Amino acid sequence: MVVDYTIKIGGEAGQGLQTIGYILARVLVRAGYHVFANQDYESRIRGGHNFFQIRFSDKRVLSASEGVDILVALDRASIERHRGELTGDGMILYDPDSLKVRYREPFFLDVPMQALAIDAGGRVMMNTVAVGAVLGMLNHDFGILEDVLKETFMKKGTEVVENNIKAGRSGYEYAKENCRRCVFVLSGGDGRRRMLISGNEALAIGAINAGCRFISAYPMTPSTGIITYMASKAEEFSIVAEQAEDEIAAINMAIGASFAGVRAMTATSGGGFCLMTEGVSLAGMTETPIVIVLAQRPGPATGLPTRTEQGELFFSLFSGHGEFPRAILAPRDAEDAFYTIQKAFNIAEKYQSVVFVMSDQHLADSYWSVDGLDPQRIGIERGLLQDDEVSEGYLRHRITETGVSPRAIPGQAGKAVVVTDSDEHDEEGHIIEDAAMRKAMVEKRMKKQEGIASEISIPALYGDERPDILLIGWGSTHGAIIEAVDILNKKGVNTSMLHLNEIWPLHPKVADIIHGAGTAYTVENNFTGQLGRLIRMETGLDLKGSITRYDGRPFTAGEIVRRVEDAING
Amino acid sequence: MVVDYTIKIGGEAGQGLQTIGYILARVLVRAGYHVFANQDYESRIRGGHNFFQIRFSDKRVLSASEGVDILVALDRASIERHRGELTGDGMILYDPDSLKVRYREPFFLDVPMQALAIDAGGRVMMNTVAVGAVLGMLNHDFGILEDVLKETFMKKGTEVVENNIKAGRSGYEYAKENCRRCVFVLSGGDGRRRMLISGNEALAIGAINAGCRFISAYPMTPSTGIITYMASKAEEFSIVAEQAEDEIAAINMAIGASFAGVRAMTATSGGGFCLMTEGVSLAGMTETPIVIVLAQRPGPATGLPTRTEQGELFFSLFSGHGEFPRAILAPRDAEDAFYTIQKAFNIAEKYQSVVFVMSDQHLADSYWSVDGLDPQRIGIERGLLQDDEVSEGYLRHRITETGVSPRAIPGQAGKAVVVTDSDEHDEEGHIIEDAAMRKAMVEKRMKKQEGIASEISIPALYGDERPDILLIGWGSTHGAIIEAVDILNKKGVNTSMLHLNEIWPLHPKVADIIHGAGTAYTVENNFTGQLGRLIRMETGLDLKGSITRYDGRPFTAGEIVRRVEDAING
Amino acid sequence: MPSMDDYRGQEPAWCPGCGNFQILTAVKQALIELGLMPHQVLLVSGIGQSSKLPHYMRCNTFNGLHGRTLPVATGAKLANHELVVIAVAGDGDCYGEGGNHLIHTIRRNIDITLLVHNNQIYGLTKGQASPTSDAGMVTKLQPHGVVLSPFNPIAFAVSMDAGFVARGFSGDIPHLTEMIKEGIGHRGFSMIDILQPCVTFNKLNTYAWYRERVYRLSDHDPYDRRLAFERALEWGERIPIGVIYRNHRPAFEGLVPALKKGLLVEDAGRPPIDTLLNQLY
Amino acid sequence: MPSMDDYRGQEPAWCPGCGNFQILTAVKQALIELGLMPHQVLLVSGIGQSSKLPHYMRCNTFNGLHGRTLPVATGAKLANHELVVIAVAGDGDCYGEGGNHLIHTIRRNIDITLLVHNNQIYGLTKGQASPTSDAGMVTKLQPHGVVLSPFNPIAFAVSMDAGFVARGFSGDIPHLTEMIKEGIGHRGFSMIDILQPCVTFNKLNTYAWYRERVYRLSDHDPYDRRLAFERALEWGERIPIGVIYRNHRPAFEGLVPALKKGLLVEDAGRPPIDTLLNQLY
Ligand SMILES: Cc1ncc(C[n+]2csc(CCOP(=O)(O)OP(=O)(O)O)c2C)c(N)n1
Ligand SMILES: Cc1ncc(C[n+]2csc(CCOP(=O)(O)OP(=O)(O)O)c2C)c(N)n1
Ligand code: SF4
Ligand code: SF4
Ligand SMILES: [Mg+2]
Ligand SMILES: [Mg+2]
Repeated sequence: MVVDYTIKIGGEAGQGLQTIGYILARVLVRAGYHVFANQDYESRIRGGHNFFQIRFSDKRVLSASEGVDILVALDRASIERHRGELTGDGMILYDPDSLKVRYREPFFLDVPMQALAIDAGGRVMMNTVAVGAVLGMLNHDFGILEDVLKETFMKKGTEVVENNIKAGRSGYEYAKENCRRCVFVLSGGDGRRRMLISGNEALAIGAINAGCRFISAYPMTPSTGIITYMASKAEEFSIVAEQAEDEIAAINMAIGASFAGVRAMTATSGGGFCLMTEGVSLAGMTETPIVIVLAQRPGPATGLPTRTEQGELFFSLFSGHGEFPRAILAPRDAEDAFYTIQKAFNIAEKYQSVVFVMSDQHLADSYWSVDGLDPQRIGIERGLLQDDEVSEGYLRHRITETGVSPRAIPGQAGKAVVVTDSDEHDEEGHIIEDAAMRKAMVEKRMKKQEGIASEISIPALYGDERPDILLIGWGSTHGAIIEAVDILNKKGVNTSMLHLNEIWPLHPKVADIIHGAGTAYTVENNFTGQLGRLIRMETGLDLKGSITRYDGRPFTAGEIVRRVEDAING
Repeated sequence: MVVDYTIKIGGEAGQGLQTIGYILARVLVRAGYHVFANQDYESRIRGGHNFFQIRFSDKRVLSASEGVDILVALDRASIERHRGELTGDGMILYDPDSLKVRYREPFFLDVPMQALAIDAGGRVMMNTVAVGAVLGMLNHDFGILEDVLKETFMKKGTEVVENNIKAGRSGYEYAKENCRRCVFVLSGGDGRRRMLISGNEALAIGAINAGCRFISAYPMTPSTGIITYMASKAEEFSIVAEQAEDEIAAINMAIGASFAGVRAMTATSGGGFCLMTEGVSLAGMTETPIVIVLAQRPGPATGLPTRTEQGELFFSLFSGHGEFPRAILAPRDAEDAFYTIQKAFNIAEKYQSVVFVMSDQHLADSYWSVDGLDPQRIGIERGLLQDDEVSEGYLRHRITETGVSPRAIPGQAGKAVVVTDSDEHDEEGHIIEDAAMRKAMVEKRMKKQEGIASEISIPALYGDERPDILLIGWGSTHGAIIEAVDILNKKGVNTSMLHLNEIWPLHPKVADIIHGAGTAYTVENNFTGQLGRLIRMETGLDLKGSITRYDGRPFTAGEIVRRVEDAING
Repeated sequence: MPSMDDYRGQEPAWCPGCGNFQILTAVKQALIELGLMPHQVLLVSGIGQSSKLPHYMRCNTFNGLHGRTLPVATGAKLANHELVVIAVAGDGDCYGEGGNHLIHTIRRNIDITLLVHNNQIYGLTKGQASPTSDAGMVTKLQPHGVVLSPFNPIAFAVSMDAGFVARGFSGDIPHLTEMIKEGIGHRGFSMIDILQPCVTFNKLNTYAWYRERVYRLSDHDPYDRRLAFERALEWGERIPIGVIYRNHRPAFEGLVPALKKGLLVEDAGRPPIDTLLNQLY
Repeated sequence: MPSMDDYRGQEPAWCPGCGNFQILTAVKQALIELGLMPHQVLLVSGIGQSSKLPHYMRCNTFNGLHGRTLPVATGAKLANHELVVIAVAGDGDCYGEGGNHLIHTIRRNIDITLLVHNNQIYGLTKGQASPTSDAGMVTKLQPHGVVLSPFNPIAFAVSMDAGFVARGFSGDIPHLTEMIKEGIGHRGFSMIDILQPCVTFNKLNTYAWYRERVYRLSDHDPYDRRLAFERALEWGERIPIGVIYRNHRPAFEGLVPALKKGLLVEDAGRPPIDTLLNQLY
């Protein structure tokens, strides 16, 4: 039998769900399982209702399941909201004392977490008790938790470590002893060593690996984790991670840094991105490379700041006034994010253009177990002139066949004088008014779109080449769609997935694949089915429709399956 | 014979071309002619090369012609640049003394404008001499100029008026006497009384007529004329015309004013509009009516600030993060602008949405003669609750079948408490987190798109319903396209024009008309053929191509004709 | 007379113990003491913990974008200058993202009362440095400590010749209530910077930290700009609260020609534009 | 030694007589006197008449967006802190559209020299009021006269504790050259507000108007902040030029940990990220 369990930790903001969840997920990864974990939280710091959900299995898991096997309820609301999600053998773990209520149904496991924590040295360790208890319920080995607790609390001194281990063990033992209905069967995983990584971590580490030395950003959920991570490594890797006064400053600083010669990026979400659009256009005109992570969340306006949506594909595509080339990449998960952002830097510098990396809250905040990341897979292609190629009469915007002008940086080789202008300019970079030069410069810039297009990989087709049903997705819905495809095929519906993690310029192969399919739908976390419209805009192909979700929550595979079945039957 | 002459005044910035041109255009309108005048100027205050070009005729003229009948050259550069445009009987008027050069060719008319001006009272009146001379060359009646000069200089006192009349007359007489090659034949026009109006004036006056009481904007060519006009009428019409500190403030002020109950607008160009996009999204979320005039100019970035382009159709359509309804209107000329902006206010308020009025430098700065404007044609539909409909438990975002919530304003009827939020909210306007309400609110907002669609007029088809060639345009290219259609038909090419002055939501009739046509092209002042792509996105229809121009200059009918012929033949 | 009941709103989502609760109380109290009914008042806020305040009472509310509190408030006030318009913002909102609007709203001197919940931190986004964070403060995003000099809103406002510049402390509700009442009473723009402990993220500027330092101003002549500047620079051992600077520059509403005939919002219907059209013939 | 020839640029498109010509001369002169070669200098400008200046000389140039001069300059300086970075902006550009960046660049105290061509008007867009336009000035867009109070950049900068705050006058080239040299020499952010007649649109603040009022500061201790504030408020009958305020707050570049090992732009190639990856297992 395949192990495939889901643990959901529910409670209020401020109760430390993130810590419990993260520790538990790490333990399970270390134990050799594949893990996928996602987070659901409100835009508040204390109170409300949040959860952290971990799915682990001995086969690859890429999205959240709908059933919960163990619900760790840190408040009553979690029980009321989520008891309906319990699987047949599912259990709810809670502390009757701290919740001031006692449930009688057999699928509740009462653990005096508070009392055990106090015994171990303090109430703060309730969460560690909970983690221990979950492992006890699973009848899992305790040793790994001990290691993880050591690593987690090392900085706080040995006493804290000891106490936490004590707390964890008491929860572990209590649960193991008392959970007679716990019938979870573990396999021990496949024993492979894996890492656990979130989308934001992957983007940040990928950027560092790409040699990015400059990030300026203004805090905005769900993008903040990127600059925060890079700031934490600023000294070690000589990275400037500057919190700008606003998003306008953020992008303009990054452009300034890039112009002066370093790989530079910014990260934001939709509202902040609005303020960057003039900078996007500036980068387009001055041909300054820049990577923008656009971490989407439900809009319009402030919307649901801590939730997920894919509402800004068209906005990124057409953002900024005037016309100029760009690339739009959309990593499917953390692993892909690590590589994609490196490619983004290469495209940005080779074509001296804006490159978008589309993220969203689901990608940013979710964790995936990953076999490993190869720091060498994507080379660094900076597209800069060598010092001995720099001449006195350097022309920053020289018109070439590819549209790409040789790029020097200010002062390079002790002589480069580099001039650029947000006004239309001549090859040297000076402001002009005449029609002929204007026309030549527009054509030069737009020409680069062809080069960018040549960088786009053939889109990934999962499943038959000529399926009855083709599900087309982009970005972070990848995991849910791929699992839906597996389920549908098992149910006898011949289904494939076409997934775009590099969206723009649209690869011509997309049309071919659609042509080969029976019925095609896009699956998108938005209302208007933006990818479907984009495909029609580029290819004239009219898809059957879009399976959309726009309540701020990510898709599950189960939902996609039901929606496809409904579509087929109705 | 039909009168159809073009007068071009060329010179440096600061030489007063605008004044000469405007006075001359007014005289010709008063004389009973149809007039179209356009301006070409650089982004500088003194020097460089500018021109003002007037076409007048006894039939309707809607765009600039390529041939020049009288070139008034205020500097040598104007002669060198434009002598090639002279028609067979064309003449160049110049002052050998001030240009310090004497041309020998017979088509030059030397007028000692400076000397005549000094005689009449001062060098400053050289321009008036020039206007008089042009009328002399045309063998036109002098009386109307006298009137126009009176009106123009009235405020400066009778002496100035007298001197200008004297100057004008001396130029008039000198030219009449000395231009023996002048063979211009006038008809006296059709004697109808017409007004001369620019796009910016029409937008401003239209807004005033719509009851707009608030405009906040930040100066930006070519939109500045709108707020400037409204500021000049601020006291008379009780309009707040506030120069904001930046475009972000501009749109947020307008939203605040609209929320508090007045019709409010802003106007800007692409770069400034970038900074407004978050506000656009805010208006979408809070369902606050707002009219935005987006006066396009060539981008990206600062681009060519004083020139024309239609590069922001997609940007306006997808601007702002998240998904929400909007309307995009694009007046074809000044007359249309007057009515269109009034309709914009109605749509904005009826559907509590963002409405774009797309302008560009060509529309903003050009002048058209217009038979008259009917201030009553477009009613005012505010879509506000009556005082007696306001209740205590007022719900600003009540979910209704049409998606439109009854709108009250703060404090209305001495009781309304109006709440709205840029976060996702409940019907009352308070911040929420739950999925069901989110979903309902997205659907409510998007529902309004249907209502907006019902307001869009059937697009204008000019010519046969089933033409061989269909030219599709939007906005300010209308005049050049319509004249091209006439020429093509005269040449035996069966051509029609489909012109969209209300672009979004796209009217379904567009597809029908395209289906009926042989070959369809869009004609657009941009590089990527945005309308063509928009049509494909909405209808799946693949047009033959786009006739584009992107050097910052407007189309002429002649150019469109040549491009169509090339397309047919090649 | 309005009562606390009239102003009852939604359940606050703030952390227990947060200084925002005290500010909420003071705002309600001030409005009640001024005899204002909820429909006469418009609260405009941005985005941040502070900016949720209007939801937790009952009155006209425009909860807009992060940083854009003042322009929305300005537009609304111009449209209906009988409304009592209060702008509620955080230190990030108003001194960071929205700094430019503060400069120019002070120049405009429009009759709006601005309350800045200055917790010296970004609360809602979980604890990054704000413009007023003390130098050296360590946060997740500033792991080496803040190196920018803190923004001094009071000195800034005095240098801008703002009409009413005060500092309050959420821990002193009666005094804060007075400040708010005086601010609303002031004709023209009034700015009240309110020291507000963020118990979750700001472990430096705590209640205790403020309590040790904060003192009520007395014997201070707020009309003396140089003296006010002196006071404004006082930050460290002792921190004054109270009205630090005042003047009576004419308010914007009185200077805008369009408002002479009455409220903009009193719809006069379609205006006669014949004169405008006639000028074009 | 560099010469005027090294710095020769495009033909200026300014109006004859414009104060910008004088500023251009002073900038070139200052760079030459400091012995700087064009490739060592980066001029960052925004949009406006003033912002065309870099085209009219020869050096590294980033002519960016209206209002965004300082952030671009900041990014470039951080990337390569050996470059001499000068930001050139108009009063509209820097005190209007870009006001927020000025606040925070002063807080950052990064080693950039800011030249504000303060002509008290929007030149390039043909004469609207700027933040520094005198009250009452009539323009096409302000037909009833400016009613906002003028922004006082000097008082503002002093209140912000900027490290180097000076005023120059384009009509006094030798003095202005000195100011620019001192500003460039100052370690940290230096701001020079330059009175610059716009002969086309500003008929109020003309050469004569300035000449009557402007006087060179002497006997002034720029290190005394209160005194500096006094001086900063002097505007009307007499207008001081010179260094009004100074301090020696540490410059940003010295405080940013990433810059300790050298220039960012000195590409170290791909960094070893094994430690980062290992932390995730
Ligand atoms: C344009 C934009 N940028 C960033 C954010 C994210 N954001 C929300 S609140 C906030 C800062 C909150 O700090 P502050 O204004 O001091 O308010 P507090 O929560 O401390 O009361 C930020 C950066 C946003 N909503 N919009
Ligand atoms: C975002 C944006 N808004 C507006 C403009 C239009 N614009 C160009 S220059 C300028 C103001 C010029 O005034 P100032 O900065 O004082 O420079 P000056 O021309 O007086 O030197 C404006 C508003 C623009 N280019 N970009
Ligand atoms: S995070 Fe801070 S400011 Fe926000 S509610 Fe909690 S204590 Fe208050
Ligand atoms: S408009 Fe004014 S600032 Fe611009 S170049 Fe002319 S004189 Fe100088
Ligand atoms: Mg704060
Ligand atoms: Mg200026």
